[in-house]
Amino acid sequence: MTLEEELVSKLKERFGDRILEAKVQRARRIFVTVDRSAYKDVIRFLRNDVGVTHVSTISGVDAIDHFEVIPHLSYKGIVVSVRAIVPKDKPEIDTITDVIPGALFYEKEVHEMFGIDIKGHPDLTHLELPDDWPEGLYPLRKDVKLEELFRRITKERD
Amino acid sequence: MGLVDWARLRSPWVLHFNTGACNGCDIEVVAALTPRYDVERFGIRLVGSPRHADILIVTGPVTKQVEKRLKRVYEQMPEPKFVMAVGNCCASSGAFRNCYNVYPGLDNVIPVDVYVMGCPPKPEAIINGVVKLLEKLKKLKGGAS
Amino acid sequence: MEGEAVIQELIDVLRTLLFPGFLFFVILGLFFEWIDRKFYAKLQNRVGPLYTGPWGLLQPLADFVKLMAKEDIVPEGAIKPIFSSVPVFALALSLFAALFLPVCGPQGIVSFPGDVIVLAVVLTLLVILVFLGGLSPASRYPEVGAERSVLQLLGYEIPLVASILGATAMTVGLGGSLSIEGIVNAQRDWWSILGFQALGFAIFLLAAQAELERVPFDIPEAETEIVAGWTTEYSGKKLALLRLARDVELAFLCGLGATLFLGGPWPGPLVPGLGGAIVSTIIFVIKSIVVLLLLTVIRAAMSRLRIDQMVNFAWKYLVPLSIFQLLLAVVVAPLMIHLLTL
Amino acid sequence: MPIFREVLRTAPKKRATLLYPFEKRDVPLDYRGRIEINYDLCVGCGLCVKECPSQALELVTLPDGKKKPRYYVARCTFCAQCVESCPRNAIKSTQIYELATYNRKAEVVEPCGTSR
Amino acid sequence: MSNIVDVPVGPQHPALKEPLNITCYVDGEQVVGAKLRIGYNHRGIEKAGEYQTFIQNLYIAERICGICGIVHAFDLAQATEHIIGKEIPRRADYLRTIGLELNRIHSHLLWLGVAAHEIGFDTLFMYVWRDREVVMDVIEDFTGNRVTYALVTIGGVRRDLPQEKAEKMLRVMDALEETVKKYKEMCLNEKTIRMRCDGVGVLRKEDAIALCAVGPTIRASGVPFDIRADDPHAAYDEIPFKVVTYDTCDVTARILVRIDETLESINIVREAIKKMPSGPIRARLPRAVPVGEGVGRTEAPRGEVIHYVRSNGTDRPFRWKVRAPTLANLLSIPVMLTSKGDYVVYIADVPITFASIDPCLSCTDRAVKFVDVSSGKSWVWTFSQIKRMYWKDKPCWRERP
Ligand code: SF4
Ligand code: SF4
Ligand code: SF4
Ligand code: SF4
Ligand code: SF4
Ligand code: SF4
Ligand code: SF4
Ligand code: SF4
Repeated sequence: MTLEEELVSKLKERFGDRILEAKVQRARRIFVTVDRSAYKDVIRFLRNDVGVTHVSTISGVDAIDHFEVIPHLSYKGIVVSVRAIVPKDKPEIDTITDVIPGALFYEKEVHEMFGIDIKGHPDLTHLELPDDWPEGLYPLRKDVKLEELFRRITKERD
Repeated sequence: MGLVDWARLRSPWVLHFNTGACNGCDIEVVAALTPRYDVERFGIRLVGSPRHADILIVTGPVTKQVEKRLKRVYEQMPEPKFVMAVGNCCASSGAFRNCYNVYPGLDNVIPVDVYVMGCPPKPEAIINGVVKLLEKLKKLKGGAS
Repeated sequence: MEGEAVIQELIDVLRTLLFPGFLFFVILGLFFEWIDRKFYAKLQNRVGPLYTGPWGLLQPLADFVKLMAKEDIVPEGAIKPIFSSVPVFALALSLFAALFLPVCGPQGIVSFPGDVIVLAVVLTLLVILVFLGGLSPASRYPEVGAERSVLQLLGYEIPLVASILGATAMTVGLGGSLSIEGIVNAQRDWWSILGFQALGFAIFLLAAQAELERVPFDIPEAETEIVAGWTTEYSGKKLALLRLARDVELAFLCGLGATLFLGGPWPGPLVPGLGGAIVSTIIFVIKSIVVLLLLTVIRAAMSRLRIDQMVNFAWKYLVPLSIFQLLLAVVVAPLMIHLLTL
Repeated sequence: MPIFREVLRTAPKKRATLLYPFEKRDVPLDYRGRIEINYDLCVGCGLCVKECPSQALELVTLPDGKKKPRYYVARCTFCAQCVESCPRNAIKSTQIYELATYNRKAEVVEPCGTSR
Repeated sequence: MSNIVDVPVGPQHPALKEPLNITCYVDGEQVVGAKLRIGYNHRGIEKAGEYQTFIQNLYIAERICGICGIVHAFDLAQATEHIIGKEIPRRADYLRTIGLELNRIHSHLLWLGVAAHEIGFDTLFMYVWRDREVVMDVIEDFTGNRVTYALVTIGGVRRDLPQEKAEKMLRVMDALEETVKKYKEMCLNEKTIRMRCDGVGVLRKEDAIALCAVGPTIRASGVPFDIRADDPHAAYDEIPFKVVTYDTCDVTARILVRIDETLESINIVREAIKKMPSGPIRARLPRAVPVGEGVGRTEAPRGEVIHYVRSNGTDRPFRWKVRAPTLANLLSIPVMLTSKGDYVVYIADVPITFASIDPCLSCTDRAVKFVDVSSGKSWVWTFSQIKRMYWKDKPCWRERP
């Protein structure tokens, strides 16, 4: 059994149904989908019991009918992408900064770009957007169209 | 040509301002100062204070956040002053046309005298741009006097 | 009788204004800036100014003229009288200092016993001007630059004066007076630098570099740190005058080095006798250029010190060394000479 | 102080400087400079327009009804993607890199061959 | 003079960088904590990416940054190829490797020069940049431009490396090796450099790991974390190379890691040219990418770059996420700037520490905000004022403890 498969089976064994989907895409790439409630436990398990220390980044995705928050963890060269499903009507998720401190900036980014509330995050100010950015405008949401951003942020184009 | 015009053409001091460039043009501007190209030959000096500068070299698409500071630097420069836009993203936002946080060209913010096209332009092309700017200056003077 | 006095007066005025006075030193200053830039570029494998006049010779002039013609902005909130007068005073002071140099004979235009002391005072005054110039625009970078120059002054002032006095002491030891003329004439057949003054010369070079605020002591102007230091807010004419003052000061300090340690206009140990005015001038300028080139090498081969490191260095090494060499010059050298001549 | 040695060693060396406007280095033959469109070969398929990353090409309809790309030099990123995209090899990269202009809006190549 | 000064415009300089704000918490002359604010260079590339085709995105990716541009283009291509699920020709892998390593060489040399300029050592800056020009020539010869390579495309590379160009490249590498060795010698023996870098900006191993530092920053803390070795992409699985680590964890270590890596890169380029198989350089892949997602990782000169791409079956990405290495390293800055036990950070160490991670957003706005922890007062200083402050508090004739 390869290292990748071993990791997947470990996760399945530990979390059972709370892992919605787990697949090895190719060498050194694993995608795991978890329920929002299990998200932090999975990260904690990976950190404490498997020995994952490095989070490369956290991708937020607006998948039209829900949001996804995907931390990409790195373990012995394997990228483990843990996908948490976040419903649109209640966009919030637990922070993982207390488990992996390196996630600080990435969670901020998810917050400002998608408007997902990160519960327990120590400092949810803007990371990249300017301070006078319009309240409630989350540029990477799919319902925010590029034309609207142009109109609101910079002047007409030639 | 008067003494002053002669001096002006031979002592262009430049100030470099990055308005959100990808660094590509910046390293080429810096490279133009280093031994291979050595723009000091033309009397060009890179200065740090807007008060000492004759030419403002701007690189990068103008991002929303930088607009105010750019205007302030421009206002601080003493007359006569010139602006040179280096790189196509400075001229017209180039590859960043679809980015919401940039202006479509430097001339939306401050007047521009010469554009150096390229992405990034070679240091030679930047020198060429300076030469063009000086030519423009010469003509301006010729017309006036 | 009457007529002769008038003519003498006229000659003196001309000497002061044209040669070897103000005009000469302004031109020399611009010329030295060119040498400095060219040689600096050479050391960096570049060419430096090239197209302004032959080999870029007129580059400093072009810079000067251009700045003179540029808009002159007085920043808001500046203390105007001080801000505007500093450049004029700086230029006047450095030109005044230059009058003391023995360019075309063993005597400067101004010469009297004790003039060496006056020179040391003038050098300090120049730094005070920098301080005023930096404080007056009420802007942050110049302020920092100004404070730094004074801090720096604390470090190099003593070595500078000590090295000047060391050179003077030789003459006193030989029965001369405390004047430049005395120092120059004492080196008639033996340059100071070849004797006990080699150390003094080295100290003088470093201190001069600091006085001129050049690498490694360009802390008050550190471009990557505080834009252009105390000159940040100056533009147009005022900047032109400031830069010219700097150039004259550069020429003056190089000339001073040549005077104190390289025998001024004296042709050298092997060729006794003083040439005419023209020959003397040429010899003097060549010697100054040698000093200038040494200063440029220092500038090229060092990195900027931090202000604390600079002051540290000055107090730990420069000051003790300069006092040591002063002792050497005052006590040991005359003793030796005395013994030798016995 | 190794740098002292280095500095003194450099002094007598020949300059590393290229006296640019008077001396020029050869540009590699396949340099990606300004592009050149051969409108005789172009069939107006629009592929180049579709894949240009900076909208430097725009399809216009000529009076005779044919479609051809118009080229805005000041928007181009000189990536030569269009050279690759064109099925008729109508576009070439040139070695031209000295592209300074006073008016960016004038730097447009019109399909009829004239510049605006 | 009042303590509160407004934020300055900052030196408009050969500012190779994007701006940033640091807030330092000080107690007397010691820094006891720091906070960062970035984002003045935000352009909104990720959003634009969703409106452009994959091919177009390759070029905008390259322009996320001109210094390690090819890395971003390569990474996007790699992630996309993972979605498509087809292997690309081996020769393309080797050509990509050469491109990536040339990029690393030029970037590290560039940094060395800028660092020298930073401490007022303009001559060294001039020398380094002069010698860097030959690398730029090689790159231009190979890719058609000095800075933006436009080399990588989805499915392979766009240009081949003919024999004579490869030979020229090898000659340049040999000459460069000598030069870089000389610079290493110089940095090790130049007293002023050592004075300002030894024991400064320490990032302990545990902290580096916890804060997910990447690249030379974490390797200078003794952790052999290098994507090229851990997660081999391009042709790194077939080319032997050493992962350079130093364990003094300070600024000197970061300088040495970069210089040694440059030497290592020179070897990789040679090796890659030698081992490169013949064959096609690209596979024709469909323009419309099938539904799926992919993660690409690459070791850029400054550390790990990661791209996440999601496709919904069209020729435009549904989501494209980029993380550049500097963002990962910024988090370590507050730790390096926090005194702890024996390790004392002086205010004067702030600038050099900051420069040591090779931030691409350093100098344009180099103001630091200070908050006094005991009184709660806050004010802003430039880096230069810090140095002055440092002097005031420490009489010059006393050595630093
Ligand atoms: S013109 Fe091109 S290389 Fe220059 S800054 Fe813009 S994107 Fe970068
Ligand atoms: S070279 Fe690139 S940017 Fe220029 S027109 Fe062609 S595809 Fe567009
Ligand atoms: S791709 Fe070629 S044939 Fe098609 S429009 Fe462009 S230039 Fe013409
Ligand atoms: S054969 Fe070539 S030119 Fe003709 S339609 Fe097909 S791709 Fe276009
Ligand atoms: S200039 Fe050329 S492209 Fe424009 S309308 Fe006339 S024919 Fe058409
Ligand atoms: S950090 Fe220093 S070297 Fe870099 S651009 Fe700013 S001032 Fe220049
Ligand atoms: S990469 Fe990130 S920081 Fe850069 S422009 Fe895109 S969203 Fe902004
Ligand atoms: S880390 Fe620096 S060099 Fe790399 S992409 Fe970002 S800004 Fe560019």
